[in-house]
This record gives sequence, C-alpha cells and structure tokens, in this order.
Amino acid sequence: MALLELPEWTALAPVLLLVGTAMALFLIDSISPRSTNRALLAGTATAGSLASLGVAAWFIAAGVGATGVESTGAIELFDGQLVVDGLALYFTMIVAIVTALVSVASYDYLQDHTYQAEYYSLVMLAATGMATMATANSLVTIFIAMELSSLPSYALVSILKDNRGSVEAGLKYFLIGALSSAIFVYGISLVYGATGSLQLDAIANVIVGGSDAVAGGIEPGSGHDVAELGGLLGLGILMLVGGFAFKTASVPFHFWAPEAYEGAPAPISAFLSSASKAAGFVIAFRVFTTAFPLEATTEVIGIEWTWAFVILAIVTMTVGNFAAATQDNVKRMLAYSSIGHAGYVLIGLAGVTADGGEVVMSAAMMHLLVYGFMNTGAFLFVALAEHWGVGRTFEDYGGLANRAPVACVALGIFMFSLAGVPPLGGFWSKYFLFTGALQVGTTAMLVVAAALVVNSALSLYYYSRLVKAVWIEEPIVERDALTQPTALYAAIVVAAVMTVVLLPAFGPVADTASEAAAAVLG
Amino acid sequence: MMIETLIAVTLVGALVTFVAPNRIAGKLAFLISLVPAGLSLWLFAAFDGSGNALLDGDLAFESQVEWLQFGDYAISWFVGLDGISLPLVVLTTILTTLAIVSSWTPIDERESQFYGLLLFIETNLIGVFVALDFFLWFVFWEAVLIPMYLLIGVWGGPRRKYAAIKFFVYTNVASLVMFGSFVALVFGLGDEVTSFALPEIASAMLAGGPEGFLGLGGTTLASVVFVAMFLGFAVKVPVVPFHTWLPDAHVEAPTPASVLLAGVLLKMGTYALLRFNFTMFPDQVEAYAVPIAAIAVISVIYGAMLALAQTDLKRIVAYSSVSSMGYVILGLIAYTQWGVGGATFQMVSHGLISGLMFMAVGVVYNATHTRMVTDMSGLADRMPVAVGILVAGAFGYMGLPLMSGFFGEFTIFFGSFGSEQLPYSQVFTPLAMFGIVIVAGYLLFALQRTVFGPYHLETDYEVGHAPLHDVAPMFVLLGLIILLGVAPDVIFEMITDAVDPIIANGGEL
Amino acid sequence: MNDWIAIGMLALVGLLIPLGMMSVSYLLRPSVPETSKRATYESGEVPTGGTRIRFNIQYYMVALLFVVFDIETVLLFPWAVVYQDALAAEEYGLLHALGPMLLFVAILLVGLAWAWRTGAVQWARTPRQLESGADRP
Amino acid sequence: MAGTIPAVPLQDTVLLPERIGELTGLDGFGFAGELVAAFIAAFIVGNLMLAMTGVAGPWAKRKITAAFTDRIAVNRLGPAGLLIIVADSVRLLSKELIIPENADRPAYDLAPIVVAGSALLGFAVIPMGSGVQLADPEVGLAYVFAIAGIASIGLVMAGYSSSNKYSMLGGLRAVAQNIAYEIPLVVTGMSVVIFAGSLQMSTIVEAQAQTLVDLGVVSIPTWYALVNPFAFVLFLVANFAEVGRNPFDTPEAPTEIVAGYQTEYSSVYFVLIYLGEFLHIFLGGAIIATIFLGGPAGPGPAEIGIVWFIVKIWGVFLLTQWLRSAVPRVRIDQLIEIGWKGLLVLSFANLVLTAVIVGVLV
Amino acid sequence: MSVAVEYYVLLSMALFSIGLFGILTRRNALMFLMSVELMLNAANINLIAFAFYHGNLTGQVFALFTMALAAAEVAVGLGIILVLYRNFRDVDVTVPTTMRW
Repeated sequence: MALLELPEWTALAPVLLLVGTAMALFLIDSISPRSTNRALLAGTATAGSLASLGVAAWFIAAGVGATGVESTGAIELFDGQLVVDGLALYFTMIVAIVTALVSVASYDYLQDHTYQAEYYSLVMLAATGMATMATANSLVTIFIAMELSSLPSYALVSILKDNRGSVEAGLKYFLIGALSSAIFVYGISLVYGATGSLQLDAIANVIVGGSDAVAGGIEPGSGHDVAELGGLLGLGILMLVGGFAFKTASVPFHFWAPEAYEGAPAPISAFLSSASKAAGFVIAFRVFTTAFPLEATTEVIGIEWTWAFVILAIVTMTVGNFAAATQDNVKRMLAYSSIGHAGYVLIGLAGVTADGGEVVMSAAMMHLLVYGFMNTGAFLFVALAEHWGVGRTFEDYGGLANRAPVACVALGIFMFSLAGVPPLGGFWSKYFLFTGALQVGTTAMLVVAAALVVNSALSLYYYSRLVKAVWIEEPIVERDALTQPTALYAAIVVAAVMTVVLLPAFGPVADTASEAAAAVLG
Repeated sequence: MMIETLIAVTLVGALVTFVAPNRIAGKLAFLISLVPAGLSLWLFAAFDGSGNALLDGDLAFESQVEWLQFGDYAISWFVGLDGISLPLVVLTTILTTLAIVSSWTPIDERESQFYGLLLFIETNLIGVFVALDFFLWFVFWEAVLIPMYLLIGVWGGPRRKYAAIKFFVYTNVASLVMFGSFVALVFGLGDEVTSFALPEIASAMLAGGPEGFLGLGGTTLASVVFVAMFLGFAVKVPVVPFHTWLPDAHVEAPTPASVLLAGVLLKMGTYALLRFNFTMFPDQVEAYAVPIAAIAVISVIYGAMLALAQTDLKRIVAYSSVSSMGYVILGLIAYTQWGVGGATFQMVSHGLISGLMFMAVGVVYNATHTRMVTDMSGLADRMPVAVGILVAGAFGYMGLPLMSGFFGEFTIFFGSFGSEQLPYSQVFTPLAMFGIVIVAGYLLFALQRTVFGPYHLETDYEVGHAPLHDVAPMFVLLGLIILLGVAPDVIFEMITDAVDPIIANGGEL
Repeated sequence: MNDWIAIGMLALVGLLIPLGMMSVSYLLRPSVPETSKRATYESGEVPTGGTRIRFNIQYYMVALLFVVFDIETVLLFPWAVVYQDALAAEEYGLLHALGPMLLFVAILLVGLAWAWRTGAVQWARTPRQLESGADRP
Repeated sequence: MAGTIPAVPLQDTVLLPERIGELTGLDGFGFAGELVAAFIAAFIVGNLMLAMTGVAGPWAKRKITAAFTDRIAVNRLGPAGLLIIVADSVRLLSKELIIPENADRPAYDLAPIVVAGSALLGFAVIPMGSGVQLADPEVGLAYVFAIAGIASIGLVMAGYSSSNKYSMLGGLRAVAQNIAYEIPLVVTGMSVVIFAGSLQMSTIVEAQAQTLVDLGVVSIPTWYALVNPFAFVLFLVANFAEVGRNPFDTPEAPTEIVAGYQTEYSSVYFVLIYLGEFLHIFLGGAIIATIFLGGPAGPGPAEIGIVWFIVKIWGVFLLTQWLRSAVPRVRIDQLIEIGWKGLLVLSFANLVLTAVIVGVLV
Repeated sequence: MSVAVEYYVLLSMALFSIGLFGILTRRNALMFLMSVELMLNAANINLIAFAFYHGNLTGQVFALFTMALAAAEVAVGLGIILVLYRNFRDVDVTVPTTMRW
C-alpha cells in the first residue's frame, strides 16, 4: 500500500490541514486587514475543514491506525505523546464535519460583522485543538490541546463585542473554563505525583504494577510505589473528571453551557455544543480506557471509576432534560438539551467493564457523530432565525413553516432525531446506547438504561414543542417573505440530509466506531 | 425489487410534491399516487406466495440486504409479502389515492405540504406492512407518527394542537414500551438469534422461548414481554381504556387524515398484534385469553355506548371504530381459522367502510359546515347522492349482508363462538354480538335525525350537490365494499393461507 | 552549599539596605505638616480630577501581546540549552534539532505579522489611516 | 520527554560564601554557619555594588555630562569633588518626606524598596572574577532576566500609588517600554545560550575563554560580542530600553511628564529609586559584560578579574552617559514601534541565523 | 538538604484551596483571574516537586507548558474582561445578568 511509504508524521495530516488553514487565514488577514471578502474567508475555512475531513475519511478507509492485518496499527508519534488510531481519526472526522458546516453557515451569519478573518481563524484554531485532543495520548498533550480549543472558543463566544449577551456569555464561559482547567491541571499533577508519568500507557503500566503489588501483598519497597499513593491517584482522577465535565458540559461543570450557547453567535453555539463536546469525550474515552485500566485502578484506589460516570450520566441527562423542558427560549432549550445528550454519551464510559464495554462505548461514539449533524443543524436553524430576526422564544418561532417550509422540514428532522424518534439517525445511536447498557447487565447500568428511556420520552415533549411552534402555531406577527441565505440554507439542508442518510449508511459508521472502541479498550 | 419501487415512488413523490407549487400539488399528488396504487394491484395479481411470512412461509417479492451489524446482532433491509400483508398494502395505496382526491375541496392552504405529507405517510404505511426485520419495521412504524402529527396539528379543527399532541404522546409512549420489551425479548433469546429478522425470532420463540434476561426467567420474561407488547399495540388499535386519544384525533383531523387514520393506522395495531403477539407467543395467548377477550368485548360495548351518546357525526364514526376494532381483537383471541382470518378480513373491510364514512361525513361538512346532529335535518333533499352513499356506508357498518362488513363480522363471530381455545367463548360472543344492535341503533338514530325529515339547516347560502371529485372516491369505496361482500374469497383465500400456520402452532385449525 | 541560600541572603540584604536607609532618614528628617504640600504636582496648577484617567488602549494591546510572546520565549529556552547536545547526538540530525524551533518561530511570526498588520502594535495612526479604517483597537 | 535532557556538569569553582566559610571557619557550624557565611558574602557584594552606584550617581554622572558639554561640574568638596557623594546623601536623607494626599500607602512605600532591592538581587549570580560570585545556579541567565523584570513592577507601583497623572503615565510608559524590549532582550540572550549550551553564568563565561583568532602578539578570545556582534548590538540597544536610559528615557521624559513615576517621591524614597535605577544600569552592564564580554576575563592574572569586570561595567555605563548627551529621545509611539516592529523581528532573525550557523558549523 | 515531598503537596494544596476560596467569594473578575492563577501555580508546585521526587523531568517541562497556557488564558481573559467593562461599566461578575443564570 502506497500509504505505508509516507513518513509517519503524515498521519497527522488531518490536524495539520486544520492548523494550516488557520495560519492561511491569519496570513490573508495580514495581507489585507479588515477584509470582508466573505467568499474567500469562508471558502478557505470550508475548504480546509473539508480537506481535513477527506483525509481523515481516506485514512479510515485505508486502514491507517486500525488494527487489521492490512493496517498500520496505531501510529505513535513523538514518543507516544500523540497517537493516530481509529478513535483519533473518527473524532477528527466529527470535528471536521462540524467545522465545515459551521464555516459554511457563517458565510451568511457574518454579513456586516467585523472581524471576519479572525472569526474563521479562531474557529480553525479551536478545531485544531479539538482534533489534537483526539490524537493526544499524554496528559501533557491533552491539556495543551484542551486549552488550544478552549481559548479560541472563549474569544469566539464573545466575538460580538457590542452585544451584552455575547460578552456575558463569553465571561461566564471563560470563568468556568479557567476554573475547570485549573482543577484539571491539579488533577494531572496529582496523577503525575502518584505515577511519575504523564504518558497514558506509562501511567497504565505503573498502575498495573501497583495493583500487582497490592494483589501479591508485596511490601512497597522503593517508596515510589503507586500503591502507596492510591488516595492521591483517586483524587487526581476525580479532578480529571471535573475537567472532562467542563469540556463536555456535564454536571457539575455544566453551568456555563446554557449561558454560553445562548449568548454566543448561533454558529458558534453549534460548534461548541457539537465539536467541542465530541472532543471532550474523546479524551475522556482515551484517558480512562488507556491510562486507568479498570481492574488495576480499582485495586489501587479502592473504587471503580465507572461509578463516577454512572452517577454523572444519570444526573447530567436528568438535569439537562428537565431544565430543557422548562425553557421558553429556543436556544436555551437546545443548550440544556445538549447537556442532556452529554449525559447519554457518558453512558459510554459508565458501561466500561473489566473485560469489555466496547459495545456501549462505540454506541456513544456513534451518538456523537449523529449528534454532530443533528445538533449542529438545530443550532444553525437558530442562526437562520437570528438572521431573519424573528426573536428568541418559542412563540416568536410560531408559523415559520408558512414562509420557510424547507428549513422547517430540516428543523423537524433535527428535533425528532434529537428526541430519538426512529426513522432518524438519532434513534439508532440512542438505541445502541440502550441495548449496550442492557448488555452490560449490571444493576447500575439497568438504572442508567431506564434513565435513558425516561429522559428520551421527556425530551420528546420539548423537542416536539419546537416543531409544533414552527409548523402548527400561528405567527404572532405578520411577516413578509423571509430571505433565503444560500449558505445557511445549504448547511442546514446538508445537515438534515446527513441526519437522514445516516440511517441507511449506519453500517460503516457502526463498524468504524466498534473497531475504534475495541482497539482502545482491548 | 417491486416493493422497493413501491416505497421509492411514494417517497420521491412526497418530496416532489412537497416542493411543488400549491396550485398543482393536489393534482400532482393524485397522479403520483396512481403509480403505487397500480403497482400494488399488479402485486396483488402477481402474488405467488403461500404460508405465513414469519413461519417459514413462501414469501412473495422478498428481498434482503445486509444493513449493519451492531454488537452480536445484524440488522438488514428485509421485506416481503404474504397473504396477511398484501391486502393491507393494497388497502393502503387505494385509500391514499382516494384520500388525496377527497382533500381537493377541504384543503385550501399549504397544499403542497399537505399532499407531500400524505404521500409520506403512504410510504411508511407500506413499509410497516412489508417490513420483516424488526428494526426496519419499527422505523416505518414510528415514521408514520410524525406526518400524522403534522396533518392533525396544521390542518385540523379548532382543538387541533391538543389533539395532535395527545395522539403523538399516546402512541409514542406505547411504541417505547413495546420497543423496549421486544428488544429485551430478543436479548433474552440468547446466542441463537443473531439478527433482528422477524422469522428468525419467531422460530426461536416457537422452538423454546427465551432463556431469561436481567434476572427474569424465560417464561416470566415471555409473559412480561407479551403483556407489554399487547399494551403497546392496544393503544394504537385502540382498545378501551387506551382509546381516549382516538376521538380527539379523529374529530380534529381533516377528513383525508381521518380516512387514513381510521382506515389504515388503526390496522397497524391489529396487524402488529397478529404478527407479534399472536404469532410468536401461542402459550401466552392461551394464558391471557380471558382478559384479552374481556377487553375486546368491553371495547365493543363501551365504544358503541359512547357512540350512542354523541351528537357529532364524526365523533360517532370515531367511537364506532373503537367498537369495530373490538371485534377484530375478539377474532384474534379466538385463535381459530375463522376467527383470525375473519379478523384480518375485518381489518381490510373496516378500513374501507370507515374510510367511506369519514369521507361522507366530510362531504356533508363541506356543504353544511357543521357536524352536529342537532343542527340539521332532511339533508337527503339537497344532496341525495352524497347522503345516499352515507346511508350505504352506515349499512355496511351495521353488517348488512352482501357488504364486506357482514362477512367480516360473521366469520369473527363464527370463529369465536366455536373456539375451544377461548374459555367462556359462548358468553363473550353473544355479548359482542349485542354490540351490533347498539351500532344499528346509533347509526339509524343519527341518520334519521340528519338525513330524513323536513329540511332544516341554518345557513346563509344554498346547500347543493357535492362536486363530482368529492363523490367519486366514495363510489369507488362503495364498489370495493360490495365486491368484498359478494366475493370475499378475493382476499379471504390468501388470508386463511397465511393464517393457518399461526393457528397450527397453538390454536385449533 | 546551596546556591539559593546565598541568593536568599542577598535578598535579605537587598531588603535591609533600603530599610536601614529609611530608618536613618526617619531619625534625621524634619516633619512640617502643611496641607498644600501634600497636593499632587500638576505643574503648579490646582490639581483637577482623579488619577483614574482613561489611557490609550494600545497599552492593553501591547500588554496582551507581551504576555503571549514572553511566555513563548520561555518555551524556547530549554530548546536553546539542549540544541548543541542534540546536534551532537547520533539520533537527531540538524533537521530534527532545528526544524521544530523554526516552525515554532514561524508561527510566532505569523502572529506578529497579523498583529502588525491589524495595528495592534501601532501607537498612533496617521490621518490617512484614520480616514480609511473603522475604529479598530 | 524524560531523560533526554543532558545534565549540566557542575562547576568546581569556589563561590564566595564557601570561601568565606572556609576562611572564617564558619563551615564548621552546619546550617547556621552556612547562613551566616552567605549573609556576610551577600553583604559584601551588596555594598560593593552600592558603593559603585554611590560613586556613579552623584559624581560620575555629573562629571561625564559636564565633560560632554565642556564644563567642570562638582569640584569643591574633596578631591575632584568626590565628597559630594557624602554631602548629597546627608542632604537627601535629612529632607522632609512629603507624601501626596490620596497616595496608596502600602504600594507607595513598597515601590522604592522593590526598585532598589530587585536590582541588587540580580547581582547574586554574576561571576565577577577573583572568586567573587555569590551563587551559580544552573538557571543563572533565566534568573537574571527574571529578576531584572521585577523592577518594572516597582516602577508601575510607584506610578500608580502616587495618585498623580504624570506618575501614572510614567509608570505605564515604563511598563510598555519594558515589555516591548524584554522579548528582544531575552531572545537575543538566547542566541548566546545556543553557543554556550547552558544557562549557568560560570559556564557561559568559561565558554568565552577559548581563543578565536591567534594573532601572535594577542590572541582574541571568543567573546560573544566578537563572535556575534550583531547580537551584541541588539542586546545593547534593548538593554538601554530596559533600563530606561537615553534614547529610551520616555518614562521619565522631563519635558512631557515632569519626572514620570518619581514625580511625587522625595527624601529617602527618592534616593532609593534613584539608586535602584543606577543599580539597574550596572546590572545591565554586568549582564552584558558576562554574556558578551567574557565576564571577568582580561589580560593579567586571574586574581585581578574583578578589576576587569568593573572596568567593563563602567564601560557600559560610560556608553549610556555618552548616549544621554549625544542622542535625542524618541517619542513614545516610535519607541513602541521600534520595539515591536524592529527589534523583535531582528532578534528572531538573529536567533534563527545563529541556530542555523551553529547547526551547520558544529 | 531536601524537603520531603509531602510538604510540597501540603503547600500546593493550601495554595489551591486559597485559590478556590477566592473564586468562590470574590466578585471581581480580576480577582477571579488571580485566584485561578493561584490554583494553576499550586499545580505547578506539585508538578515540580513530584518531578524532583520521581527523578524525571516530565513534570518540570509540563510546568513550563502550564505557565505558558496560564499566560495565554490570562491574555484572553483580560480581553474578555475589557469588553465586559465596556458593555457593563463594571468588572463585577455578578453584574451581567442579561440572561438568567
């Protein structure tokens, strides 16, 4: 295979393409500052993210990083600081998809806005960070990548400098982000203290060694033994969970999400709630499966870390859905619903067991991919509504289907898919999560599965409320024909089509996800 | 590939209609819908299958394509037709075409969206009846809800929002219950089952039933799943006490939606009961025969009583559907060839008759703008053709011989009365038959008040003849009703052929 | 002998000398309180307003720029220290030792170029620039 | 990442505190002895530097400026007016301390201490020759840069706490200037590190001891000022800006903002800030002497190293005084733009070029 | 002479707690920023102490990165606080309540 003859670092091509695009945008802005050539800027960003997507898909198809006979196996770069495997490429794909959609949609959204080039380059930088999170294989690179995605995000949320909502959202996002990253670093330092290493595989080795010592009753002699420092390790792991919870908008660090999503420009809300969340999950997946092998870690710290995720999953999905059900503001409802979805995906980690769990984890991965389309699409519809200036509440959205049936069909698809109504992509991933949880079969997972069903049923209420608003309710004000911004429409329609097309095309997705999950868990 | 073509034509047609201009949408949808109607008739003519699709039958137009693999289970695109599903497919396509024609008059806003949704419903209804993989089936099953929800919600009557939500929530919760329990069942079946193909699951069930799951023993699990699925489908059918969504939905829905709702959507419930509960759980059918029969009889009587108390024509027809579906359940639980076959026949027959009734009521409403029995009388003077058909339909409902209703109800009673499977069948059957008397009572009462007597209606315009395109579909339906009443073997033969294997597993042939 | 003990002692000395001078002065100097003496100096005029004046936004801009650049230079120091050893080592070539740093500096320079072009380090604008551009801080 | 960074060999030079410990026998008293010896050493070094600034401030500065303008300046008290130092100190210390109203007291009082103390602290790691070096940590150069940066905190404290608009502006300008030139300074210093391969001051000095060209009569050493004159010039310029001397004395530009951050300071506070500034100039000189001019190296026996070192520092000081009289001040906007657009780019160019040249040649 | 690693951990934990306390009690955005810096530096102390304890440099190098990122965070944070001040004329984090919390 020709691919094998490329040097190893080319495995990072999807990430490099993203960062290259960001740099190119900076250069464009340097060459002609304050450019409002929206076609050029949005085009560059879209082309870059599509190229990244294409390369990632090609790598997956060609078997880069996969564990098959023909494949290269996981490619470790820079002494294992980065790793390119199925998981990494899969999540890079999700990030690239969302970035492309957001870039296209922003073409119309950014009409008459200043800071266009900055906007796109920040988006690309954040995407780079997220893609790097997917490949990161050491707590160092994970933290750096996390910050690389967070810092541009803070700026993006508050990029509407004269909009008080945007600024407030940016502030709150930043405050909680800074707090959680401080906690995350402290957690890293404790894990490092307990294990003496920051590379995930090395941490795992130390922990396994420590658990052998515990099991064998060997007196820890060197004084460096991890077994002595179980408490430190446990506290560190707990703090790491805090960091992930922030990135994925899970309880207890979810407070920023409704504020940030509501105040931010809608394409950015889409970007954060889809791509950023996926990236948060990929590091959670990787860290907990690679660095803290369940059995050995349990020996050392005395409690299974899956419990943390069981509790987080249930609480997060319940909090998200109940809060969403009480909202009057569409964007805020979507924000809370995205918290609820974080809860669903957390099942993927709660279901990890000593000898498996790849089924439920791959289901979580699939859910994130579908979510990348449907949630992005939903937020882009909000962007469209903001573009039209129709207001923010459910009532304001009343009767939009009269004027814009195509977009409203797309919205219907997103909503029902988010709710997990069967004909759409969202149903599959939710179903797989459900059956995956059942197959694990422990009591805790049964409770989780039950919570999933109850919450899905509840979520249907508020999702259908939005569909009802646009399709059934009468408009509260007479409105003239609405404009049809081409790019926004294109992005929404593509997202809708993909949400539907994923239904027949779920086979390859499921295969890729299962393989990737099996690889990291195995 | 014929089935795929059928589905694809309706789906593409739905999309095309959706974006077509409002002006031509109705005619366009009609032309498009002729294609599946013709195709399904051709399928009917070319049908060469035998036996039951789930029980090693010889399927017609079968096709199976690998779809995806999740964990240990494969999911595939698996469709085919047998004697039970084919009549329902034909019913669906014809009824859709007629419903489209009958909406030309009442629907006057957002037409393209309306007709697009109608065609989309047709797609999914066909899918429900042809799918033989549980997942595929469930996808179509649920996909019916969304367009129906919108049809009621957007084009319905004054309380349409309430009705739409109620319809959606009831049926969706029911689906969730059913879905969850069935998945648990499949897991409970253990390693032998490696896909969600219904025939494979059915044979595993009949071979020994589930091993147990989540701490439940095999038998317990089967019972729990049986009950849960029965409840899930019962909402859709609907049977008392899960029927409360139905009158609201029917009354508020626009006429064409009511036609499809009563004509086909209710049949999804009984069809699913037949396919799942009565095919896969013969032991449980036996064990729960008495309560189910009791529910059936209660539905018959209670539905009829409720209808008697109504003054809204549409509400009367709606409640009478509850009553009619009670007969179907009774026929199924009898578990005899006549009973189950008759029930299946009754599904088709009731689809035609209730469709006809709703259309007729719709035509009357178009002209009078009221459906209240108390508001009008002597309509026969002004619109004799439409009223004549309304009366004919009512007689079909009452089970007049030479109309399809008679054959359906007769075979059901015949089958259930002689059933040895069903305890106290000699008690249940006469009780249910008493329902016919009530039906006759309320229908005749209502007709007498509205149709006959001196003309009275407070309007500021002249009520005249209904337009031809409103009346023509009703003639087609009436023709079909009489055809089936005169020559029930047109479909009854293939129905019994498909039903026999089911009975052979538990009932009495 | 730990280096940092000596450094700490120098810090102590560095603290003691000023404090010593202050105490000597405290003993020597007179104190003649008078209100007008304590008025802030504004070239002999009567002071007006407070000192919380709004100053040029450029101070913030360069400060932000500095924070980033300065820290990046800190990241370069370890590289500079090991550079010769890396060159001498068998397993790393010139490209491996030099390449990453060049890339790093290149990215920094892209940032600088951007800041330069968008006027982040421009203290004052010429009249022509003021005309053409929106108020971009 | 772990383990590939080679350990820097520890120098076996004897540091001043140890020598004092040996001489006085304090090393027999364990930790307490170490502390006392270190204190004595620190006291010596501190006072040495203070003495130098004492000479430089009141006397040398005036003499030099006068020489440039063809005047005589102080000559009444003592030989060549040298006793002016004593007179001045007595005069300033006994002046009334006038604290402006609204001053932010703790900050106002702390600022002079920070300015003076931080400059003094920088000398801890400078190898002054003849065994006069307090400490020699492995991160010496980074330490020096870090300490030098503290002074600007003192300046902004002074500017902010005085509750005076001129002071405020002066403090801000000081910071803006410091940060603009800090990066070129550090990056240029880094090019030296590339040559030396270490941050340790003694190693850097040692690395400059080799012979670059042997002319028979004299052998020219590998002082980095000679090896890389471009970096030397850059560093000099950046250093002037760092210490706020002409042509970069905008923070206290008397024609614009009176005396900048020290407008409201009087009496001993003023003395401390004044001393601190001079200490800072000498610290800059010391850094330049160490990393570019071979430190205490020079003709003659190694024992007179400290002489050479002081000569070099004074050389830099003379340069600043010459610039003070010869070069006009730049405007604040020019200052910032020279820093960010000129020096920064040049310093990065220097760094890259140095790295490439070292990479190709070595 | 070396100090046992436990004392470093205690120090860092104290610092961390002070930072956390500051975050929970201060309403000024700048104070918040400083408190976060305290927490980050607590982590740095840990990292460096443990690097010494374990005898590898990983922790120290990571501490460098942490410092860099902390600085970048401050840079972004100050920018946001600046626009916050422009919009709300205050840097109190409880003042902006355009949206429900």
